[in-house]
Amino acid sequence: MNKISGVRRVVGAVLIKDLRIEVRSRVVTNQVLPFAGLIMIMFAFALDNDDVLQRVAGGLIWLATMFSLVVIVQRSFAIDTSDGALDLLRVAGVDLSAVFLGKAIALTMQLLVLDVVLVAAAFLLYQVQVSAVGFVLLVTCVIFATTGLGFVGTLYGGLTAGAKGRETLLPLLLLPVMAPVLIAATRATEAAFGSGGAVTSEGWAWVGLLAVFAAVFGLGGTLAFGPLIDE
Amino acid sequence: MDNAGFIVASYLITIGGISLFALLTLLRAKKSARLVLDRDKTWL
Amino acid sequence: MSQVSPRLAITITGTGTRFTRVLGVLAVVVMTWVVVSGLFLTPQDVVQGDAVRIMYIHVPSAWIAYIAFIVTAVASAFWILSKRHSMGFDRVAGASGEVGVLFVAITLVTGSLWGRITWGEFWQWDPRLTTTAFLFVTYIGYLAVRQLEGSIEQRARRSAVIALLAVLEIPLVHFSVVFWRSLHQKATVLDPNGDVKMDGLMLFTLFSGVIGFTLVFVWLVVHRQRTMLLGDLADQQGLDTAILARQNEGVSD
Amino acid sequence: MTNGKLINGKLINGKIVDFADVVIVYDNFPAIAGATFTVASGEIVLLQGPNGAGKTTLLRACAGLLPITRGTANVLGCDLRSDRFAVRSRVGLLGHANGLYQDLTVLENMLFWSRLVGATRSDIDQAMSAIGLASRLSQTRVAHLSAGQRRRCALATLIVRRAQLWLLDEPHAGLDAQGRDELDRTLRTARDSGATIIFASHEIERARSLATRSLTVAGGVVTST
Repeated sequence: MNKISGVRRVVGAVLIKDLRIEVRSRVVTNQVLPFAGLIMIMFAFALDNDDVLQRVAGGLIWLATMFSLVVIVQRSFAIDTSDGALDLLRVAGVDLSAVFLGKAIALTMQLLVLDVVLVAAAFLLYQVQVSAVGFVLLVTCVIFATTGLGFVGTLYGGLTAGAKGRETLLPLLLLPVMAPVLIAATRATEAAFGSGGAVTSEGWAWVGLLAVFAAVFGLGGTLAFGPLIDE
Repeated sequence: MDNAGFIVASYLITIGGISLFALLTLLRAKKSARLVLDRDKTWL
Repeated sequence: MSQVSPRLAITITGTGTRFTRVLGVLAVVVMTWVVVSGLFLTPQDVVQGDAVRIMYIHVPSAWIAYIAFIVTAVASAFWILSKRHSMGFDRVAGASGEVGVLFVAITLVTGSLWGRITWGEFWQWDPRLTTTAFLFVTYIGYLAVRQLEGSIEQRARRSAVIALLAVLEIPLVHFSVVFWRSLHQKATVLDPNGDVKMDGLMLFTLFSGVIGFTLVFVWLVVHRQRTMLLGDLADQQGLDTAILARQNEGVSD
Repeated sequence: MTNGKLINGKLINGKIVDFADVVIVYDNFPAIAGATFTVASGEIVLLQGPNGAGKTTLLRACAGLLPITRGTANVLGCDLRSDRFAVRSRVGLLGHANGLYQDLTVLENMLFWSRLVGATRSDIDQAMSAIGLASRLSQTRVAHLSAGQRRRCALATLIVRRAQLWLLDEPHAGLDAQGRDELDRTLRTARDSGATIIFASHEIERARSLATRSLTVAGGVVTST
């Protein structure tokens, strides 16, 4: 009982700390969002065809999310390592699983904001359309996908935090691991948009896969984060 | 043999890759073995 | 303890033993047979023609690649679960991971050469190929994690966790890729491993390939694992001198 | 684990830190090359020595942050070789870095660290006044503080923790004369209420007057006791 309330306290403290710092520093809103938006616009230049853009909109949203994720994760751990706070977290003897959960939830919430903007950009720039059922599918897909990405990003971000060559090591480790999310979230989003004649009902199976992914890495991360970041 | 080029190339790459790995491992072993006492080499 | 100074007691002996020499000779003999039989003795396949000859090395190398990653995962699990955290498990995991990456690379190269002959293309987004490619990248990441700075124990802990996560990841990747392809486009191409009617010699050669590659795998892992131990020990040998040098820093000040 | 039993938070054999021939290797460099020393309960021990002598590594090792390569190390009755994690919640470490979040205010930082260890708001107020951190600063972001104010803030987070063993790396650095007086007073108070203190300092004069004993560290070895 005592342990659970202790864990909840640490999760809450870390979550509030991370979110408050993000709100204050506005790095996500002032830098990552424009970066993600820029990716969407650049794709429009590169593909240069409205029909193609409508078809691939789902994939572009998730590619932009994942590239931004790498940036946000690195930033999230730079906050903790820049003034030695991560060391003090270890010495404080707090449960590192709770730190993992707190940071992962904070990361997921930032990704949710990012995805709302990216989906809006897809509506504006790529002229995609969505039905009411499709909208429900889309929202569910975004929630599960960002949760999975939040877990996996926090886990690998912790591993590479403070390591030499982390700027290149993090994407090397993270991008292949995120492949199932890219495939599943893209298909589900396409089903929601009805891109290329995809049917909405096809999307739900993909959401199931996203849920499995989030569960696997939520559990794996909770267990593995402590051993991974400790010296 | 049809497509002899592709077939022979695949055999060469396989044998070559394995041999290269084996060679590098042995060379590295020789180098470190100079520095280590025989009694530490548990397999001897 | 003998009176001989440590320096004199060193004789240059590598990682070979009688066991590995026998293993090595056996591996060379079997592999030579596989090459000769695969290239010259076995008949053409009715459908695939001479292209089927790549199968004798492609299929065993894919098989060994998967075995290697299973060995890595099992050894990593043993490292985590064992009370003493014996470093032997970590070295076997690392050695097997390296050899596995080598064999996945071979699998991908021979597979795409075979694909070039049967499909006319080096690459198809077929589930099995795609999963194998992800396997390749994932384990390159695993090897990169082993290179991170830190103590031997830290290396073992980090890489064991990553190896186990990778094992969880493989079915997820495979399932999503299979599901992706089955929904969108059916692979209409010739399956390189299917459509082969095997006669006795072909089957025997394929079987020899599996045996030969397994022998090669064991030989490589044993040697690589011992080389890692030598490397760690050599670092420790340097450590004694380094400790003395470090202590003398204080004296000179 | 049997090396010292805790009764009312104190070790009965009195040895808070017991290092014997400790070697600590990081990236093949022996930062600590065979250190032997003990610290008894209630001592204030000064570690002195040139830069790069190994003082910081020694303090971090006592906090259970570094794996011990050789030798035996015991802190607060915990064997660091078999389990260096158990000791962590009972020591307080102040390193070169302050461990503060630049974009949070002083109070938010304090609340974050105290929430982690389950301290209360009144603990925070007490700690801030003990170290002379003006309460008007509590709404100021750490990024806008001077180096000395940051140091005080970091010390305040440490006081809140009520650690049994305090490990301080250059605690005087960046503080003005008044701040140093307040720090010394705080450390003496902490000692009087049962804490043991090990600190590294270049301010030899001041440090000697504070310390009950001093150790010299050089070349990764504790050379004089």
